[in-house]
Amino acid sequence: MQVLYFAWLRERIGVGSEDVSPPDTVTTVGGLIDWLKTREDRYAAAFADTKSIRVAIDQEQADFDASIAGAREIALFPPVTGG
Amino acid sequence: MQVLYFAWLRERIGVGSEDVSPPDTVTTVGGLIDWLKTREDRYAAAFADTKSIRVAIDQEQADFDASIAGAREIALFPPVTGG
Amino acid sequence: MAVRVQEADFDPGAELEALTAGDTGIGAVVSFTGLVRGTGITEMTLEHYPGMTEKALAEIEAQAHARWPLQGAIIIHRVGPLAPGARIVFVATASRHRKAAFEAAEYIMDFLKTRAPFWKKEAAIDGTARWVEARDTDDSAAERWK
Amino acid sequence: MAVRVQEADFDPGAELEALTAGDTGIGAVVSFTGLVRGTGITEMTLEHYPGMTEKALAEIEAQAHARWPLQGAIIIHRVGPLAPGARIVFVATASRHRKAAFEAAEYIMDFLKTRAPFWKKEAAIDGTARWVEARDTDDSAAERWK
Repeated sequence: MQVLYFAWLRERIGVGSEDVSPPDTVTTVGGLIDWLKTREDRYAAAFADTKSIRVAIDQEQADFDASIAGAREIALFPPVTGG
Repeated sequence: MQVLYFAWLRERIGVGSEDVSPPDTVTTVGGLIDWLKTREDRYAAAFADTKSIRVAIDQEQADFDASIAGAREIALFPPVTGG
Repeated sequence: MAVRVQEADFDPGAELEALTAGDTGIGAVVSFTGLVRGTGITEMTLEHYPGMTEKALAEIEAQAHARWPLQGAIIIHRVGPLAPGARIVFVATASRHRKAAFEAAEYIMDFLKTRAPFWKKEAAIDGTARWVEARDTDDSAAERWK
Repeated sequence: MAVRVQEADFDPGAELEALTAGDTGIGAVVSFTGLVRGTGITEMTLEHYPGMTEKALAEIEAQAHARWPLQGAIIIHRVGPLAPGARIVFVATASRHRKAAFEAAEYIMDFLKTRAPFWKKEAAIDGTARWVEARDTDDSAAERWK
């Protein structure tokens, strides 16, 4: 699946998007983030404070306990500040 | 003193403004209207429903019991409908 | 004094531009434009009380400035005959944040509707004419700011 | 769909004109324009989530239409680098009466601020850069419509 990062999350992780293949044991957004944190220090640092992370699955807002089964595109980003 | 009429009050009375000299016994806006009503039928008809009449004394909103002593300009009109 | 009463039309875009020109402390601009609704009418005529109108609008604008931190505000109201679709009134407010700009614009409109001496007369397509009656909802809208 | 996300500036006057053109049932038009406040900054850069942004704005606009009797609405949001004083966002709503137009414009702005995937980065005059933090007051502003 495609994972997208925006704003300071993108800057800290160093890429705007990447293809990832988490193991089958990863079933939720929260699980995906925990798995990403184990990959490299920059992920662990970027996701240190999950209270500041928002999620969209296939471009719809979602929660950390939402299922990622069948998702094509999962976006992780800070709280939005447009307008 | 000058008395001004606006909107349908102006149309019913037939003039937009006139100089009037009420007797000394007329001391309030309400008294002025009662006195005007005694002058001619068109005034009695125009002022038949005083709930629909608003007042300004020297261009400031006022009540029926406001004193007209020293007033230069008394305006009588229906509730406003601008905007 | 950013208050104008005029027969001529106005340009909302130019008014918005002028309101914010040169002040980069402004973050939010709210505008209200009132138009002549054309349902069943051929013309709307606006009568007003020259002198008192300008004073009433200036006082409403001053009260908005006293109540919210505004960098600017403008009130324009047309008088005379107006066709369906024509602009009648324009109010715009500028502030650092949107809440103040929105509230001040609504406040100005609520008091303009209930305090400024304007009267509307409609000419209907059947040839009759009638003075528009004041709406109780306008009074209650103004009451909420007390 | 009256939703646009673009780098280019826009013309509020022309947008207002287009929103009301040919519809004489409209009595009230409210607009909100958001500007880059220049206090201490040299530039503001807007990042967004292409695809989701347009969907989120279209959904906010549809919800406003469902909630108020609107004859029209438009949402324009710029992205990319913006100078102090530049326009960022424009929202306009058209209705028969002012209450619906005001409320719908505020509703759209409240949800745009909390739901649309935009992020602001400020370049300060001292050479540093920082991502603007979300404000709790924006969340509570959106909560009031529940």
